[in-house]
Amino acid sequence: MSTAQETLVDIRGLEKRFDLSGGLLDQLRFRNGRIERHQEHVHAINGVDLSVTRGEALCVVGESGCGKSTVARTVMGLLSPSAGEIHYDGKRIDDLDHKAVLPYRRKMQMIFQNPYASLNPRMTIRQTLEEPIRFHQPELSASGVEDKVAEVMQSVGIDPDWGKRFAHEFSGGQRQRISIARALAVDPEFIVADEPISALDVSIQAQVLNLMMDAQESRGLTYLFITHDLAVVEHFGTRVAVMYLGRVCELADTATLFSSPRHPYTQALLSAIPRLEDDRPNHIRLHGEVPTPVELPSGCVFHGRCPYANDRCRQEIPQLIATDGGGQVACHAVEEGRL
Amino acid sequence: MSAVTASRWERFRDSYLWYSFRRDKVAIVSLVVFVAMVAAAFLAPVLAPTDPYDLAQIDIMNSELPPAGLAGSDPAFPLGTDAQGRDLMSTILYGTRVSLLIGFGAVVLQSLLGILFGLLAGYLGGRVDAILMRIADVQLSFSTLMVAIIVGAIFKASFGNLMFGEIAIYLLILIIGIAEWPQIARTVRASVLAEKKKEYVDAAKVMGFGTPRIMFRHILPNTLSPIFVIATVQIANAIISEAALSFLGLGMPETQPSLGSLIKSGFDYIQSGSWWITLIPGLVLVVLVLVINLLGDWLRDVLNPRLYKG
Amino acid sequence: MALLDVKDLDVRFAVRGGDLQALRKISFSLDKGERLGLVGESGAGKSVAAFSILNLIAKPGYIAGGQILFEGQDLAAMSDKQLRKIRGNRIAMIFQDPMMTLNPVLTIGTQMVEALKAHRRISTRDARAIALKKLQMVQIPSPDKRLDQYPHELSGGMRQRVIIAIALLLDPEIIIADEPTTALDVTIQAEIMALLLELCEQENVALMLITHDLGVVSQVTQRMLVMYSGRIIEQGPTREIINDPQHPYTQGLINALPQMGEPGARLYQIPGSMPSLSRVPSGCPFNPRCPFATDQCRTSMPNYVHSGNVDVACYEVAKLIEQEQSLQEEDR
Amino acid sequence: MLAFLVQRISQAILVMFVISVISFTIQDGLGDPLQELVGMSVSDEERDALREEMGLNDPMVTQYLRFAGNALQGDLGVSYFYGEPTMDVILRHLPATLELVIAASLMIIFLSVPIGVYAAIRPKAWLSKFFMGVSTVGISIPVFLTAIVLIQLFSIGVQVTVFPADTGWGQWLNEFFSTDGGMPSYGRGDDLAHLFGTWESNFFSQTGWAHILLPAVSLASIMLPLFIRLIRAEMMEVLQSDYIRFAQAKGIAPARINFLHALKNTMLPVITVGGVQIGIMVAYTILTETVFQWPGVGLMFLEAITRSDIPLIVAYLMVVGLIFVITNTLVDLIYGLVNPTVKLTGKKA
Repeated sequence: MSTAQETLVDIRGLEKRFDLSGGLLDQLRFRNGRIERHQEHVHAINGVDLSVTRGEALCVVGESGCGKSTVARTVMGLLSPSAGEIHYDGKRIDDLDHKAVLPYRRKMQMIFQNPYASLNPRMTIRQTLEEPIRFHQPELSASGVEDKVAEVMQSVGIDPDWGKRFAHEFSGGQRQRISIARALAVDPEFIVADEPISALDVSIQAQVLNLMMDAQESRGLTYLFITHDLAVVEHFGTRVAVMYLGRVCELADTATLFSSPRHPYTQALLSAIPRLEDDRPNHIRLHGEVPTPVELPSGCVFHGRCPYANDRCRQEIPQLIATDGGGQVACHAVEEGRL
Repeated sequence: MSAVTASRWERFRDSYLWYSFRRDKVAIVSLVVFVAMVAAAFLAPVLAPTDPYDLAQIDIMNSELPPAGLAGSDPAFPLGTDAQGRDLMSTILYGTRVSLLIGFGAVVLQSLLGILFGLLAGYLGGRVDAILMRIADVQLSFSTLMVAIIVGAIFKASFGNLMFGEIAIYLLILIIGIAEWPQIARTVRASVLAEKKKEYVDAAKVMGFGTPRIMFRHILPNTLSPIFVIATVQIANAIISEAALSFLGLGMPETQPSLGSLIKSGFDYIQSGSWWITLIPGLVLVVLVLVINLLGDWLRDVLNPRLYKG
Repeated sequence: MALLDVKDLDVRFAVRGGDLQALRKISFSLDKGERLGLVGESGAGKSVAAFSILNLIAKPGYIAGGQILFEGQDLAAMSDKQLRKIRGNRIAMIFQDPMMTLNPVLTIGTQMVEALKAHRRISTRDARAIALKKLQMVQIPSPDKRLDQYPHELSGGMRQRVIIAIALLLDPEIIIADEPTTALDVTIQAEIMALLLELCEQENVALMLITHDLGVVSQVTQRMLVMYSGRIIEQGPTREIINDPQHPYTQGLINALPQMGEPGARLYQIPGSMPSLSRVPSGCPFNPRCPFATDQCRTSMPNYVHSGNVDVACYEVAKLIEQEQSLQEEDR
Repeated sequence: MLAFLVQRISQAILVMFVISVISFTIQDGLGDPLQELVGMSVSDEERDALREEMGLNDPMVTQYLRFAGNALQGDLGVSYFYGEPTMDVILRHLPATLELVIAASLMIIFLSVPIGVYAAIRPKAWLSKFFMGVSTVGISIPVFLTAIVLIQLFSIGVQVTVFPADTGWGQWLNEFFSTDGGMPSYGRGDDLAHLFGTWESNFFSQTGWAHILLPAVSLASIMLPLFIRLIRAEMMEVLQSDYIRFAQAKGIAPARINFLHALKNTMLPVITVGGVQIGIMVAYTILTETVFQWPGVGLMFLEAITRSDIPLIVAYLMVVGLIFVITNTLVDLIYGLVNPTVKLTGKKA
């Protein structure tokens, strides 16, 4: 990759475990005539390295439980990492205290999945939008705040006169616009979007995607876009990272990934998109189910469902290696030239 | 400013709450009865024919007179008199006032405790939650009544009968408030847990807002409907608890009777045929509690919050 | 005669301040072994249509008019007792969320055997044998173990397989599947859809597939109908509609798909959103969002016109067809 | 299973520890054992000597440990009033209370399930509305008032004379609304049969039945409406669920859907809530027993309070605490056995 591209967000060796085992007493198990202590963790993320370049839209795709939302929430500081670091514009931010992190709260914002839950139902739209502006720009006068609110509302296509209304008076698509307006209100440069359109109807999805692309163009935004919908990624993303069970298995430019996917999981995922063109689904059938992230398989996490798995895959964890197309893939079969 | 208030009024007029209230005859009747009883109770000094606290107005010769319409009744005492010769109507009016004061007071106290502890336990989780909820569990498994009886017994033993009688209203508010806060705390905690998962809370965190601001400005307003419903029902429960304590002799003294202590003092004379001394205050108590419960039911149906079960 | 013939079906919801029309005079038919897709956004009435066929609409919904002819018998006019003989036996259903569809406190075996016993005089042993066979058909690993398991012991994909097996238990003529893969992951979705398609073909079962996913409809069904605000606005052979949609809404829906747009460019977007049932505008319900809307569209609901094999309810399309016809006549 | 047991037992120990601390504080703060033992006639020196001898000058922790150690051996002190070990007093009174609770529980179980289910299946039927109305009124009547009304009606009797007695219908109405009374309104009746240990019972004789009827009805009256409302609410929620609709789509008969599919799911939360409520009923026995002079632990406790019999109060608290802990554990155990989705690991489902 060329060095002219500036890295804005850098995720290094990120891991996140959730403790399932509860208190000490819950951990006790009776096994083989002995009492043992048994701890259970959900391994949501297991060593993820990703860097987001300024101005791009990096998409993270994967099925439920692959850890993509956990990555988003960890980057935003809603969860603290079990291991690894998060850097923003060259500075480490995951270990900052509440006060020191405040400047970054303005620069990094988030858009959520569920438009019905992401707005406070007891606040008017104006209150929802005013609060962050007042909080982050206390120097602004009352009329300054009002102008700012009107400006962001207009920029997302909501009539500023509707500010007195409550969230439940709007449709899902409008609420998602308001949610975007709230994120834009503090003039961020980086936005994490966690499945922002998957709760919306098809015709509304296009509206919101267009709005996000317009905002990116006019404000020079950088996106980390989390989704399970590959069709959206193909349209929206600059680069794509495919995740499976808490690991990145392939990372490439969007065009490259869609034209020549390398990882067997990416191939299966791409073939599973129902296309308008074909009459018949001719997707690659994966056998078996996604293993639970509680007891991770040894070696490559995908080996249980992979048609190309051999003994090495069952034992050794594959690392990301560079491919000819400029992307990266974590697969022994690709490395060995078997695939 | 008037434009805002007008729109608030319009908002209320068009609201589902008002709409369903107008259509619900039971709710309307309950509210009318409740308001009438509250008004009568607090206007007791004006409305009551005699002042039951004033010993000079009581004549022991008038004791155990039956209510109007029965043989041996005296028109001066429409509801009859009790064993000390006090006018039953006056004592009931004053007694209702005492019961209502304790009911409201106890609910204010337990709401303050319950909302604070419920918010803390639900939002902070972890150890705070474990400790507060364990206390609540133990208290609830003992039942609020038992806790109130125990606390009442302790207070009575440590203050002595005379002292206890003088400040009984405040002590009863304290006792019932302490005994029943877990009901509200659990409800608040359950709805805080539900709200906490919603994305508007994440949005507030991402904005960098501090914990108190998120707890009180964002989450608390969204837990108000279940609090409102349970607080209404809790007024009824507090009035019953007070009556039960008074009935057991751990509540209001007979010189300053509540509905419960009226029932208790009348119970001693029921075998001698003077049923009215106990049953008429009993009826007033039941009507009062019933209309509050009916209003609570109506509120629950309209606001439809997920209440904590148990 | 079609296997299932729905004529002028009206479904309403009794709510405060009067009835809401959830379905307004919808008509369609389903032939033996045919696969029909119902497409629409949420609130369009496609699930209501699916559930009304077996009269299973949740209260306060009710069938207010029209006929549902199944082999000539009107299901809408049947008593609950008569309908029970059809439900699960001749017409089976598959629900959206496999995590909620199976009773959590009963074993898979119990839930399969009871369905067989409700419709056939059969011993438990024989019923279990049939259940086992069907579980094998849906390719569940170690099916014999599953009969004695509880639903929570299976993953979502496995549960949906069990539900498909239950749907197939009594060899029905029709399976109505309400968004059967929406709650599942992408790769599992594809597997379940392929399985359902394969089994319907193999057993010659007619499939009525309710979905919001145009891709799935285009891959699985032979005919489709597009619903908007409780009306069918376009119906016909799937391929023809997907390749050449006539109604402006269908066009918008297809063009708004990210896979139809140039990567990185703006997508085609339909302005506004579908009105809620209480605020459906007069005339054509799509008129406030339609680029071709005229005064006529705002006052009266268009009738169906035939464009090739496709029926469309749109004045604009009708006008275009007329123009074409008059051009052809001029040519002559 | 092991984790469940370990967790349950440790929780029980914790609860008992808290209760014992509270009890100990009450004993220490309220009662002066010396005052009770020796009265006023003893000199200060002798007092101090006794104090030392009895260990009252020891640190609190030592005193508590002694208290807890004795409690573990079933020694909770000697009642001031009865002058005998408190455990003996409690064990003598406990059977009467248990009989009352059992009788009331049976009434609740056999009435609440059919009524609650009926009200859920036919919410619009007039009978359902009647039951729900009655239960709303029911929860609004304090248990002691129910008891008093029952006594007035069935023990003392009511002579209604408001209708004109000189007309046939008036007389008939007067008689219709009048009751004879005559039911026993206090105590358990004489001639208790000896069952075992300290358990003396009248549970199996006609006089015993006559005596327990009114107290049990009034005790049940407080819980019955709660149970009816709970069962109805749970059942109505279950009836809304997808799996019920799926069962309908399979063509299953309504009876099987209601009584197998729905009822089984309804009873799960009812068991948890209901079990706890039956434990709570012990508290309400204080009121019922007071009204009916039922010689159980509730009445004994109230008398102990008026007599400031601190050791008996403390012993009662400890015993009732133990009863609550045991019922809660049993309820959890039953819940775990009935609900297939709960493995008894101690974790909440």
